[in-house]
Formats: sequence, C-alpha cells, structure tokens
Amino acid sequence: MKPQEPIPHNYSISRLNLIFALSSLALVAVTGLVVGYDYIRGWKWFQLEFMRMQRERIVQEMQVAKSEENTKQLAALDEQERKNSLELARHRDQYMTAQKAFDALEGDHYRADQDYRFAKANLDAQRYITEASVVQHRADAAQQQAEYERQSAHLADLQVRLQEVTRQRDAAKANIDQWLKKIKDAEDKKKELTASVDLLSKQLTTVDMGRFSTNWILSQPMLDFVNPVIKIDQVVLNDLSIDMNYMNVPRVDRCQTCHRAIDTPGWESKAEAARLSQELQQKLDAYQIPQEKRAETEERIAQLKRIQDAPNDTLNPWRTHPKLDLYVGSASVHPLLEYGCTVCHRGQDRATEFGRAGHTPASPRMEHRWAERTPLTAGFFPLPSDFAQRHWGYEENEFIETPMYPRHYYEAGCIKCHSSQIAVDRGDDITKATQTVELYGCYACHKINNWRFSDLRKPGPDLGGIAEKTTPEWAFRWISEPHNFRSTTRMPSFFYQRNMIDPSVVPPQERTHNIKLQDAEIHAIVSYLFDKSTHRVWQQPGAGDAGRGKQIVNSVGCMGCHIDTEQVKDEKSGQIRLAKREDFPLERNYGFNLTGVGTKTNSAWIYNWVKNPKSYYAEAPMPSLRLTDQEASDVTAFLLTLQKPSFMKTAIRPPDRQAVHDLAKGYLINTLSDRDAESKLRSMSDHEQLVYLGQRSIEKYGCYSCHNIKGFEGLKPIGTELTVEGSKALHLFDFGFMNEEKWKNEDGVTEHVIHTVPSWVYNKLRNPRIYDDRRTKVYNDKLKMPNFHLTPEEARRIAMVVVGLTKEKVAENRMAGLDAHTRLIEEGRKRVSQHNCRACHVVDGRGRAIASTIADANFLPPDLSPEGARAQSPFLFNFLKDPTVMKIRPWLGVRMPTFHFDDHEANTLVTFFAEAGKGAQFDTTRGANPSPANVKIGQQVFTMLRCAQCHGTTPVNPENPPTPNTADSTSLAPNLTLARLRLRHDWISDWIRRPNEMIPGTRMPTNFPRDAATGGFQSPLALAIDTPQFAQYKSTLLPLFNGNEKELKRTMSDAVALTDYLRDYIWSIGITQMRSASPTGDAPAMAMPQQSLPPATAPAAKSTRNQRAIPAVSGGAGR
Amino acid sequence: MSDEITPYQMVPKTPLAGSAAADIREQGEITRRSFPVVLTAAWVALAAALGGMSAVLLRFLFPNVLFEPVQKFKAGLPSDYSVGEVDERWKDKYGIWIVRTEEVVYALITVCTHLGCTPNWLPTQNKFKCPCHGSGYYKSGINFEGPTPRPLERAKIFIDIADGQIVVDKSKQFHQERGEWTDPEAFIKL
Amino acid sequence: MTFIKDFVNVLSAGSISFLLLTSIFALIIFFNLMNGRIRSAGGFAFIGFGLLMFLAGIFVPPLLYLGVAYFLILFVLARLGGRLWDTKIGLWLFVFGALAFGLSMLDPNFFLIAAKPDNVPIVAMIFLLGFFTWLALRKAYLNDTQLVVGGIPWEKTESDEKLFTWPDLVYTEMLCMILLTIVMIVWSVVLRAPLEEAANPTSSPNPAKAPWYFLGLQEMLVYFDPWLAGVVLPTLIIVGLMAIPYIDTNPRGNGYYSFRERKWEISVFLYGFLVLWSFLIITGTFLRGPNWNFFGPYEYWDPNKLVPLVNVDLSELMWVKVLGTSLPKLWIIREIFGLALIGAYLGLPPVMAVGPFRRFYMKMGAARYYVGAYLFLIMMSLPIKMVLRWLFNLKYILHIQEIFFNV
Amino acid sequence: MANLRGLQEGIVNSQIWKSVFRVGIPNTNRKRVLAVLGSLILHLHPVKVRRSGVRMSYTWCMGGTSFFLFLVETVTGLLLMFYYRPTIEYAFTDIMDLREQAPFGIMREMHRWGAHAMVIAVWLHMFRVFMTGSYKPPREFNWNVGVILLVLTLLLSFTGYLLPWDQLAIWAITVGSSMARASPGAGNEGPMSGLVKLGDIRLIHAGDDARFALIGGRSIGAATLLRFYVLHCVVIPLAAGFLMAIHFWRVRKDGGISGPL
Repeated sequence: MKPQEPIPHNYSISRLNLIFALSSLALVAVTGLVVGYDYIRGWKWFQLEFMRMQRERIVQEMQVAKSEENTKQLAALDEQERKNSLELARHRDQYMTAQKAFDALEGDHYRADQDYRFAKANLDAQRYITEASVVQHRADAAQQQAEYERQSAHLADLQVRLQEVTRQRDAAKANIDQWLKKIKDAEDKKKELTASVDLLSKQLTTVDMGRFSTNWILSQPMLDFVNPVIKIDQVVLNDLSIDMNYMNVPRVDRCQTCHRAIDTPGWESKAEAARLSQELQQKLDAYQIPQEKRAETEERIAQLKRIQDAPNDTLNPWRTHPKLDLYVGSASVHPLLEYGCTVCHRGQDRATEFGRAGHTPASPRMEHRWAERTPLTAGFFPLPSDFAQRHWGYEENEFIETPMYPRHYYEAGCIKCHSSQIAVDRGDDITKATQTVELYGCYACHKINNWRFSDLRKPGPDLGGIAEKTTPEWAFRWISEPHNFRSTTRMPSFFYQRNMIDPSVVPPQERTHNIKLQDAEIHAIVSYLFDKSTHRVWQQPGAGDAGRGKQIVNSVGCMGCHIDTEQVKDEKSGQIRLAKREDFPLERNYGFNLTGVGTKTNSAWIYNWVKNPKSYYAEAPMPSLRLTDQEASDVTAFLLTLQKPSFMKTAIRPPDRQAVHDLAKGYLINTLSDRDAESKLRSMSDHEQLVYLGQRSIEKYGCYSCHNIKGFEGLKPIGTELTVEGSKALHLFDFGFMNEEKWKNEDGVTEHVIHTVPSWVYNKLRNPRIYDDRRTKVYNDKLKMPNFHLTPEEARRIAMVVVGLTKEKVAENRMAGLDAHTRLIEEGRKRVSQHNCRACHVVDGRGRAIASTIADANFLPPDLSPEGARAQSPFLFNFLKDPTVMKIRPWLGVRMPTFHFDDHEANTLVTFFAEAGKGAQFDTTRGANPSPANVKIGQQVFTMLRCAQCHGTTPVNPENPPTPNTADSTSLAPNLTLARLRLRHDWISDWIRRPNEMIPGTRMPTNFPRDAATGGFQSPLALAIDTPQFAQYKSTLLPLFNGNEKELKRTMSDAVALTDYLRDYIWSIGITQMRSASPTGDAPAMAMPQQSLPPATAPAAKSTRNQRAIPAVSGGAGR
Repeated sequence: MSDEITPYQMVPKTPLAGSAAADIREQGEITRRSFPVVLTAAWVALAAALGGMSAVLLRFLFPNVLFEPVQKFKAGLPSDYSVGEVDERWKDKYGIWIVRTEEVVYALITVCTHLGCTPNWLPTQNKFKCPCHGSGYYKSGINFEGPTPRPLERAKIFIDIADGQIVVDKSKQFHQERGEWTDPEAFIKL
Repeated sequence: MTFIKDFVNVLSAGSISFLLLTSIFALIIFFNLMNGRIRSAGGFAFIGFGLLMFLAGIFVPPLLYLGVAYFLILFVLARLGGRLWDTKIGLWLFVFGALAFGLSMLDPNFFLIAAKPDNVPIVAMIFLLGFFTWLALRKAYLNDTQLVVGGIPWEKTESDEKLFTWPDLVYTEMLCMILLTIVMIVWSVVLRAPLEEAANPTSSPNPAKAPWYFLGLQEMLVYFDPWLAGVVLPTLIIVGLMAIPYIDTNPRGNGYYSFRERKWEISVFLYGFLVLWSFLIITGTFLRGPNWNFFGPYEYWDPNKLVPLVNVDLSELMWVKVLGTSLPKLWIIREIFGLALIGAYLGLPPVMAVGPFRRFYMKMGAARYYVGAYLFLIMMSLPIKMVLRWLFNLKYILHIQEIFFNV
Repeated sequence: MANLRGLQEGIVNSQIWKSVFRVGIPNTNRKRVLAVLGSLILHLHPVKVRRSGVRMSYTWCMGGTSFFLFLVETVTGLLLMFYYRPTIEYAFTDIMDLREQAPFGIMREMHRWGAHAMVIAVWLHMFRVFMTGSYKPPREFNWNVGVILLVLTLLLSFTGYLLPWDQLAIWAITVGSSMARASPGAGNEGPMSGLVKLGDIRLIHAGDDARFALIGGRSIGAATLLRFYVLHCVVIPLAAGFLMAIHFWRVRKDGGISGPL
C-alpha cells in the first residue's frame, strides 16, 4: 500500500468518523423505533389478552374432559390394541399374502383404469373427427366412421375389463380388511374417546402464544403478514354504506378486532349469563323451543351456569353481545356479517383505537376512568398497564361526526331503520321512549320530519272557549305554575324558572325585575285568551248525586285514561308524597288528572263535556261513554266535589304598569321608532296594552304550538327542528358555562353535564334553563323552553329519541316496516296508540293500565292479544263502530266507549287485529254448518265438562244480555249463544284446548292439560268415561258411535276431536241476528292492497246455513 | 481539474480566521495505519439501517387488511342442494362450486390448478374442463386429463350450529395430494 | 405568573407586537450592528420614541406595556452592543428562549396551540429563524469588525483555498443526510399527522385556515382586499425577490456575510422576511382563533369572543367626520381624498429622485430606481396600512365598490 | 486484527468491488480526484470545492437539506401512492386506513413533516443566500431559478395539502384558492372583472375565472382533488426536478458553492 498523501481537511476526519458511527447507530436505533412503533398497536393487546383467557378456559375444559372414566376405557383399548397386533403378527404370512395379492391387483386396476380413460379420451376426439368429416363431406368420412366404431367397441372391451379388475381388487381388499378390521375398530373407538380432548388441544394450539410457538413466530414484526394470528378483523358492508357528505363509502367495521367474542356465545358477563339462562329455562319449560333444539338449549344453559360459577367475570371488550338472538348472532335477524356494528351503535367504522373509534362515556366517572393514564408516557399513548386497569387512553375526539351512543342510549340506534314502526319488536326501551315523546307532545313545538305519525293533534286542549271553562284567576295561577295545581300535569312550567328567579344563579336585583316582567307576561296572556274566548252558554245539569257519580267514574272506565289523585305512597320510603306521571302507567296520563277539576271549572261545562266531549271542540280526544243525562249529572256532581281551594288562595300580584309598558314597547320598536311606539302605547288603554302584550307573549312562548288559540292559526312551531338533531355536531350545542359541571335540580338530584350530545340533551330536558346559568342575557334572549319536570328516566328516554334522530340514511330495502303488509299493521298500531286502547285492553302484550284501579281482576276489560284470531272481522268492525251492538260481558262496569270511528279507521283496526293476532286473514268461517251428530256428541261433552256451570246457553238479546247471577266472580263467563256471531269457527276449539296459553291467567279452566313429556294434550274424559258417574253419558254416546266402544274411548281421549265437537255444539246454539252498526252496514273490506274483496253485507243477512266456509284469502304483500 | 495538489498551508491572516485553524488539525496520517474500527462499525451500522429500511419497504407492500370479496360466506341449507349435482350458484360471487353427493357435501374452488384459469362445469360430459389448456377434472375434483398436475382444491366447509346453514370458508384450502381431503373440515357428512 | 402572561398577551396583540418588533429591529441595527450609542442623535430618537409610547400609554394602556417592554429591550440591547454576537450571549439567548417556551408549555391554552401537530414545524421555524438570523448577523458583525480596520472578510481569506470534494464535502453531506433522516423519523414517530373528519363542503370549521405558509397572506387579508393581499402582493413578492439581483448594484458583499457593506439591502430584506412575512405567519398560526379574532398566546380560544367591527373608510372619515357632510354620490368625488393620498404616495419616488435620493437615482439609473422604489413602497404599504388601521380604524383608503376596487 | 485487515483487502481487491468502486480507497490525491470524476457525484460537485463551501457555519447546508428532503418526499410519496386513490369516495378513507391498518403508515407522517421541513429549509436557504450576497453577479440567474423553485415548493406543499380530503384539507384549500377569485380582471370577484362584458353578459364569472382553472369547478370537489393530485405527483415534481438540474448546474458554472468571488 502506498503511503498516504497528506491533504487539508475542513473538519477532522476522525471526528467525522465518530459522528458517522454514532449517527449510523442512531439510525439503526430509529429504524428499530419505526418498526416497533408500527408493530405495537393498542388492539393487539386486546387480542393477546383474549387469547390468554381462551387458553385458561381450554385448559380448564381439558381437565374436565380427561375424566377418570375415559382414562380407564382408554387403557382397556390400549390393551385391546396390543392384543390385536399380536394376533396379526401370529398370522403374518396369511396377511402378507393377501396384501401382496392386493398390491398386484391394484397395479392391474390402475393400468386398466388408465387404458380405459385414455381410450375414452381418444374416442371423444375421434367422435369429433368423425362428425367433422361427415359435416364437411370429406372423402374419408366413412373411414373415420369405421374407426370410431372400432374404438367404441374397444372402449367397451376395456370397460368390461376394468369392471372385472375392479371386482377382483375389491375382493382382495376385503380379504385384507378382515385382518385389519379389529385394529381399525379399536383405533376408531379410541379416537372417539379422545375426540373432545384432541379437539381441545387442537384449539389450544390456535391460541398458543408461548415463546417460539408457531403463533409467536408468526406474530413477530416483519413476519406478521405471512399468516397473521393477531390481525385486524373487519366486516365490509357495501350496502349499509356511510354517507360521507353525499358520497357513499362502504362501511368497514373493525370493532371485532378488539371485541373478540362479540358473536361467540360463552363470554357473557355473569349478570347477563344469569338473565339469559333464566330466560332460556323459562322458554324451555313453556315448550316454546322446538323439540330438535331442546338438547342444544340445555347445553347452552349449562354453559351459562358455568359462566356464573366461574371465578372471574368477563369484562368488556371481550364480552359476548348480550342479545345474540337479536343481534350479531348468525341466526339472528341482524347477523354480524350483514349488519356490522356501527350501523346501530355508530362510531368510527375503520378505527382500531379506543379513542378514535368514537367511544362515548355514559357518565363522568366512566369518562375519568377511560381518560386516566400513566404519567410515564406523558399521555402520548396508553401502555398495557393502563389497559389492564381499564384506562383506555380516551380523549374526546372532536373529529368524529358519529360518536357512539353511550350506554343507556343504545336503542337510539334502532330509530334509523325502525322509525316508521310504533312498536319495535323486542325494543321495549325505544318503544316506550317514542311513546314518551308523543305523550309530552315534543313534536308540537319541535318539527320532526318523517315522524311515524303525520297527523298528531296538538297535545293541549283548545283554548278557544277558555272563558266558558274557567276563570282568569284560575288561569293566571295555572300558567304561573301548573304543577301547583296538579303534580302530574303535562302542561310545562314557563314562568319563574331557574334562569329567572333562582337566587343561586340570578343576582337579587335582576331577580326582582324578572318577577315583575314575568307577572306582566302572564297577566297579558290571560287577558288575551279571555279577550278572544267564545262565550257559548251550556246547558246546566240536573240534580246529581255525588256518591253515585263517584261510583260511575270509578267503574265505567274513566280511570283508564285519567288519574284522580295527586298523592302516592313512595315505594322506597313508604311516605306519602306528590305523584309524578311516572308513578302511573303511560296510558293513564292520556287524560288529565281529575284532582281539583271542581276548582278549575264549572258544572255546566263538566256536564256537557262528559256527555259529549266533541261538543266543546271537535278534535277532543276523549271518547263518548254514552252516559245518560242522569249519569252525567251525577258525574258532574261528583267532579265538582274535587276541589283544591288552597290553589286559589295564592295571591295574584297585579300587573306592573311599567313592566307591561316596557315589554310592549320592546316589541313595538322592532317595527316602529321609539317615538311612534310611545305614542301608540299612549293611545292604548291598559287592557289593550295587556292584550297586545299577551299576543306577543303567546308568540314568544309558542303557546299556540300545543293549543288552538284564536289568531295564531297556521303559525310555524316554535322550537328547534329535531329531524336530524342527533347528527348535529357537538360544537353546535351551546353548553354555556355548564360544560363538565355539576348542578342540582329542583327535585334535589345532582346532575352532571359531560361534553357529549346525549348529556347535553338529557340535562336540557331535566331543566331546560340550566345553560343560562351565570350568563348575562337580555330578558327576552333568555332560554324559554318550559320545564316539564321530567324524571331522570323520562328525560333519558326522550333524549334517546332525540339523539336517535339522525341524518344517517339506510337503503329503502333495509328499512323496517316499509313493505305494504307491515305498513298495514303499523297503521292499525298507530290507531291503537292514538286512541289509547291500551288504557283498558292488552294489545301486543302490553297495556290494561286500568287494572290498577279495579280490585277484582275478574272485572277487567278483555285481553285483546288473541283478538285477531278470535273475532270475526265483520263483528269486530261493527262493534268498533258502535259498541252497543253487542254486550259480551254484561257484568263489566267498564264500558267500551264510542269513538265515532269512520269506516276507514275501523277497517284499519280490524286489519291490524287480524294480522297482529296471527289470525292471518279476515275471517270467512261464519257459514260453517256442523252436522247434527257432531252437535249431539258435543252437547254430551259439554255436559260432561260442566261448561254450563259458567256459560249461559239460552239465547239472549245481544245488546242487553242479563248479567249471570252468581256471587263468585271467577265463574263469570259470556253467554255462548253470542259466540256464533262473534267468534271464529276454528278458534273456538283451539281456545278450549289451551286457554291459558293464549291469555295467561284467564278464568277459563284448562280442561286439556299438556303432557309434560310429549307436549300433547290430555283428555280428562279418557279415564272418566269409564267411571260409574259417567255411565249415563256413555250410554247416550255409544249409539252415536254406532256402538263402537273402542272408537268412543279413542275419541274421548282425543282432545282435538273433543274440542271440535264442543265447538260444533256451541256453534249450533248460537243466535244469528245482530243489529248492524252503521246504516249502510258495511263490513270491512279487505284492506290489503292487492286484493279487493267485495264488502260483506250485514252479518245477520249473511248467516245462511247452507254455506260452507270459504277458504281464507291469501296472497297480499309480505306473505 | 488537475490532480496537482498544493500542500495545505494555513496562514492565519486575521485572528478571526485563526479559530478555523483549530479545526484543521487533521493531517491524514493518524488513523490509516491500523484497522479502522470506528469506520467499519459505522458502515456496518449504516448497512444494517439501510437493510432495516428496505425490510420496512418490503413489509409496506403487504397490507394488514384485505378488501377482497369475503372468504367466508353462508351457502344456505344442505337441503338446498340436490344430490349428485354441481351447484354453480356461488361461482360468480365467491368462486365456489358446491357438490352434494349421497353422503357428503363439499366445496370446490373454481381455480384450475394448472395456471389459475376458471374451468367450466360441463354437465353433459360430467366433468370440469378448463378452457385455457384443456385440463379436465371429475366431479370430485380429481384431475384426469390435460396438463394439470393435481386435483382442484376444496375449501373449508361446515355447518353453522346456530341456524344449520352451510358455511364455506375459502381462506382454508385442502389439497387432495397432501391427503387433506379426509380432514373433517373438508366436507360435511350428511 | 398571571401578570407575565397578561403582559405577554397584551404585547402580542397585532398592533403592539408589530410596533415592538419593528422597533427591536431598528434597535438591533442601530445599537448592535452599527455600534450606535445612546448618547447620539439616533439614541435620543429611540429614547424619544419610548417616552412617546409612555405618554400615549396614559390614554391607551396597552401602549404603556409596550413602553415598558420597549425600554427593557432598549436597555439590554444598548448595553450589549456588539457583545450580542458573542457565542456566550447567543447561547444565553437560546437558553432564555427555550426556557420561556418550556414554561409557556405549562399553560394549557398555549400548549393546545403550540403542540398542535401542524404547528410544531412553525415552532421549530421560530427557533431556527432566530438562530440563523443571529448566526448570519454574528458573522456579518465579525466580518465588519475586520472591514472597519481595513482587513478582508473572513471568507475571503480562504477563498482561493480548495478542498477535495472527496472526502470532505461528500462526507459532511452524507452525515447531514443521516442526521436528517433520524430527525424525520423521530419527528414522525412522536407526532401523528393530523386527520380531521371527512371533508364536508357544507360545514366549515372555525377558524378556517390556509396552509401555514400562506397564513401571512391570510393575515394580510385583514388589512387588504383579496385582490391585493391574495393576488397582487404575492405576485409582487415573487417579482420583487427575482428583481433583487438587478436592482442591487452594490458590488460589495458578494459571497460573504457583511452588514456594513450592504446596510440597505439587508435591512429591507430582513424587515420584509422576518417582520412582514414570518411574523405575520406566526400571528396567523398562533394568534388567530375562531372568527379570525386575535388571541394572546395564553388566551383560551373562545368561539364566542366578540370584537367590535367599527372600521371606516377614508371617505367616510373625511367627508362625514371631518367635514361633517354626507358622502358625495359620484365615486370620483367621494374618493377624492383616497385618490389624492395614493397619488401622493405613488408620487414620492419622482419627487425623492430630484430631492434627497438624487444620489441613488444617479447611481442606479432610472429603471432600477423606479422599480426598486415602487417595490419598496408597496412593501411598506402593508405596515402603513396596519398602522392606519390601528390608529384610525381605517378600512379602505380607496373604496370603489362600483368596480370592486378597494385599497 | 491481521485477519480483518486481510479480509478488508480481499474485499477491496475483489472483482466485484472493483467493478462497483472504480478507484479503490481514495487514499491518494489522485484517487480522491478520480473518486469524484468517476462517479455520479461529479454531477453535483466538482472535484475540488472552496473551503467555505464545506463549512457548515457558512452554508448551513440548507440547499443540500432541501434537495434531500425532496428525495425523501419523492420516495415516501411514491410509496403512499400504493395506498391512496384520488377520488372523493376513497381519498379520506384511504388516508384513514394508512393510520388504522396499513403497515408503516408512518410514511404519511414522514411525507407530511418532510413537506413542512422542506418549506422551512428552502426559506432558510434563500435567507442564507441573501445574507451572503450570493445573488450578485454572476449568480443573478440562479437566484431567479431559486425563487421559482421556492414557489414550486410552496405549490407542491399546497397541492398535497388537499389530498387527505379531510376538513383541514378542504377548507385550507378553499381559503387558499379563494384568493384567485380576486385576481384583477381574471377572477369573478376581482377588480375590473365586472367590466369585461359582451353586451350584457359578464364574461368572467365563477364558472370560468382564474379560480375555476385552478380547482376545476365552482367549488372544491372531485375535479379539484384529481387536478391537485396530478399537479402534486406529476407536473410540479417534474418541473421542480428540471429546475433543480439547472440550479445545480448553474451553481457550478457560476463559481461553485457560494463564496466570495
């Protein structure tokens, strides 16, 4: 090597070398850093943790599987195997010979098979050549034909040979098998025994993450793409796309990446497991599970029991979905692969990190736990130790447009697809929530497009005749604070609210001023209302008896829709306290609370109202109970006794002139100059000023949204539109100074506002004025949404609906209840809900609010669950239009009111019942005509079963049948002669067989109990017929069976046959004439869209005996 | 450029430039004698870093998630398939033939094992025939003619306990030549 | 602490900080580059300006803050003199800056803005700009001390000295690459690139900001109409930059750091680059919040903050307020004052050419002189407009809405 | 040690090594000259450079940094193109997937921060060139090329800003591109544009003004995204590459890395 030449350098080369070395090393380090940074992702921890849990469980199960019994059997089999091989060794020569023979034949077979196949291939080719040569008229056509036939014959030969060789080979095989069979049997048996352990150990290897295990190696950085064990799981949903500002982007749900077990049963929480196992057990006991699934269900219950007994509870995110039968599960209606997760829950679909996924805390506590983190990483990323403490590194992500619904608001997600439905199947929470929204009439002030009802009436009463009804003094006090008059009223409090007078948030001086202004506004509103009121003169009631009146009110059914008390006993403390709406069923809040009604109004008004509510205003929701004049007088007398004198004693401050002036002027100067406004005001009298201010105040508070008020017709609702409120960005909600703050509501509950939309809405509903706290605002700019005094539960429900109203759209075909069939049913459901049928009846399994006011359950109005299957459609139609056409249960005090349905409405309801009761089609069985023999047998059975003990069988006037004369209310039963007009032919026998299954707790005794083992019906007569007591019946019956005793006995043990006979008898004694409801007597036409059945004439005219049952009409959409 | 080198002379003309003189101490004769440990380490480290980055680039080419058609799908109930027929209803969507025989149901992947074309099912000749190079397969998927070296592959198939439907999972494949067709997941026993 | 924060908040208000920066700029040049002294005409002028600020501060409190800060800095810079360019003082400055920044990061509002991923490069840029400005001026200062005593700049002493590209240059370049790669990787690991919600043309965020390097332009929009701030001025910036070599005929200072030989060029360029361009970017990035309102560095970005908008046009100011009449209908009369003002402004160069700047004019020739002068005038129109806005709430000097022509 | 030494020589003397590195270890001045003359480096640097050109405190190495960052941007940008589709349906989700699932999605961070760094580096480069007066003759032209490169750098960054298609992107570009609307005589809202009329018809409106040409529509949309993508990935890089070549070439022709002339 040459000596080096010295050269000048700017920097010391050796120092540069050192820097080079150091920086290269640093480069290696940061390259490693990049790899590590990319490799370590939060979701991996969740998967590793789940694999650990799986390992634990598999090991446990393996221990169970390796039971002693199995070990013993295995040992025996090993012994057997050893013997077998010894045996084989002894006959080794024979076995070897057989094997050799087989090997040779196998070779032959292979050759023969190949020859055959090749020949066939040649033949196919030849066939083509032949055909071609014929078609193309080639010269060698005949030659080719001959060749083809030659090959064909050859192939046939080869086939014969192949068959022969195959036969020989099979025989040789059988020869060997006799030697191997025993060994193979033993092996099979062993496999069977170890099957479960083998399977488990195979499963174990799939979740094994031990160092240098296959999984571990495949999970190392840079190798993790080969066959990843830990990987992102996703569901791509092209048709449930995300609307990204007018672009449809496929939804890619990756939730399963962390929520590993969401679709795998067996990882439920303990509480869920308890609930599920109980549910399943009940179903099992009630024979609601098909025979072939029973074993499976039992196994599942056992699994759930094991979960409950396990030492550790499974925590989120590893839990199974609690409603697998409804969501996520592959057999459910919302399977994971079709629906994913974020369609319902919302959240960021593609996210793989906790915060970015859009998880929303439900409470401040949850929020704090989620957000807590080790100071070690300065909050850059959460560590496994954070995860282990369930600190997920949460940070509010302002960039997520669809944050998840927090717990307690889950069912808000249903609205997206089920918005048109009245009741969401198994969505009890959302069903109740939407009802609550309707109860409070949120829709009146807040426009909600596409709400399920488009024709909701204004929730408040018409105020056009307020002067006929009450006095200004009462009205003033009422508007001031409706809850002072009735604690359960739905009329909200507009005045003297938190942002006006609460000393904790309003300075004292402003407070005094506010009170003056509020007083003035109320006076003004009252003045306006009474100024514009009509003054019709109502007829005065006759002398009434308050005692009788009370009895009527309590018995005819008023209590289905009305409450008559303000005091309830608190369930927890046992103390008497003021009632809340929530203390009563929703249905009983339909009408107003009757307390104090005497203080509020006068006798003439009450009298006319109860007699005919529609006379006061046409839209009045109250139906007519057909009270006679005397009854109405009695009721009036009673209602007048309901006084609340204390209410009228509160002082009324006269309106402050200056306040009225200031307020009125405030409105006037919007359009007039200050001078003009002053002069205009001077030109008005005090009263005129008040009326002017009243008009403006009604406009300000939007009273007209809920009440009909003269001069405000056709105005737009006052509140914010809620159609897509749930999609509104969080930053558009004005939290004022209440973000992440606690506050105390008037009911003493401390609430906490957290920075989420549901929390904002909830708190707004709890007290609409809190976001004004500590803000400086002009009087008219202060929040004015009234206070409904909602309980936490009510507020939560309404908030759930509000956050569920989003702009997210799903394709039409994914919307629930949009097909013609469902729409028909929904239409009926709407009517049921609108007319509050559930106040008295059970419909869709819910309702009968009146039950709490009727002591004896035997006097309750009927359960309509099976009504569709039960009632003949023409009857139902007539009855709905005019309930007086038939009195089925004359002993009932409760009256079916007259709703004045028009034909369309009645038709809708009939359709609904027919469909909802699974009675499928409109009934057409009225013409059934039983044979006399059947009737006779039926009569005997009827007697034997002592049906007549309760049921009358003598014809009666359907409009006024006598009340059964019995002291025992449990034996009250309808007169059976009415059955033929009312009940469906095929339903009668079904009902007799299983009354308790149709209406649990019915008075009708179960005569044909089910056999626990088979689930079939048993007949009590099977044995009884042979007893001496029944000898007489037996002798009567025998001739009817042509003396065939065997046949008789068989029939007596056949519940289905017996009930059919009973039905025939009942049918035969039925009367066939009934008054038709409407003069035109239109029976319901089929409301199904594709079919138009000619309307049946009045039932009476139609009941000709020679007509057989017309088969049910099928078809129609959705069937 | 000439390769004549003027030997470096630092003439500090000003005190300012003098500070530069301190930087130029190196005359090039110090380190070259022995093995340059530092330099070698530096180069090795640089090579390692570049190697690492190349690996990163390579890994970058393999996404962690695929947006291909789903590998696993539900194929209805076994009774939806008639015995002895090759069912082509999933061919276009998922690339699967479902074959039901007297005893079993199995799923064949519609990829020719020769060069990846899609064969056609010819019911009249009772065979799969690949249009590209003429490979032929029996209904069982066994090859019998043409250039293909091995039978068609079968996909994992099983019954979902929850609803009794057939589930086909294409991500797991079974090769006959490896004796995998006897695997219980390669067919459903009826 | 709160006091200091308030102090800084007030100081950073656009008007104040701009004045302060401009004056610091002048101070540095006068005291620290030109070896000016307090007891000199220039020194008294600076003291006079400070006293004026104090005086005005009696009526406008923020100016009092300005006066205090101004005198503090005046005192420090005058005391330091040339020592400002010592490595030790430089280090102290850096330490002080880093410390101030570090302490500020403890403030949640400051942290929120400074640690926003997209703003981090700008924070880095502040430090880099500070450092390199200091470095360049230090080198210029050191060279100048040589030049004053008749020496030659340091770079020239070695200008005929050549080194081999291999290994010297290649090696350093490779090291730079490696180190830069390390910086890039660490930066990428520590900071995630921002990704907000999907683009939604119907809902705009508040504030909506242009990419940070255009925030200077966006800030100019506060003072000028878009056609000026967004089109004309940027174009002129580019044109002006390109024109520099042709306007600047000073043959000295070619290829080495020097201030003394290029006072004008460097002063104008530094003012334009640091104060008008970089500082406006910093303002636009860190100090402009919702509704493009101004927020001090420690202030919470409250979207509800309201600032009165009471700006008036020159025509209103003159006709209505001064002359007490209504606005003339015809725009040419209405805008007569604006036209006159602008005419006068644009008429400056020819006047100056025969007056005080005759020397320049002769030396440069007409073309260079006018191009340079007008470019300079247009550059200076920005600070002038800013000062007019703060002093008189002046919105437009010329407001001809008839043809969208507003200045 | 001897073994290592032997190994080293073995490698250095092997045919492979020699075929790659033509000169061997440049331990003589001749070889040092040849090392540059015989390699790609000659395209960037001459054989010998002025001392100040090597001195970091003089050059700040900002020109080299800018160029290196350009290369970084090219490499990371090319890689990102594997995962990115410039359509309004997928642009955002693809970027999201780079964050959520793509291996080494950190490429995006590198690309973004590299872009910011490049803008700063280019500014500082210009700053340094000005402070050393290196735009003076004979370097005027190269200064101008540099100014254009600076503008191109800003445009590169600006066009890339839109590509993630998130709120930050779309609104930054909306604000940034709205200024074009005010171009005098060419923008819909620019001064004097209203005077450009044919009869009663305004010739310059939102559908044909300067901004429209830039964003391909009246508002930022699919066309803008595609336009910016093409500009960002093809047009501007090509232009910048071309100008860089000129820039580097002129650096040498105008007397080497700046220093006193």
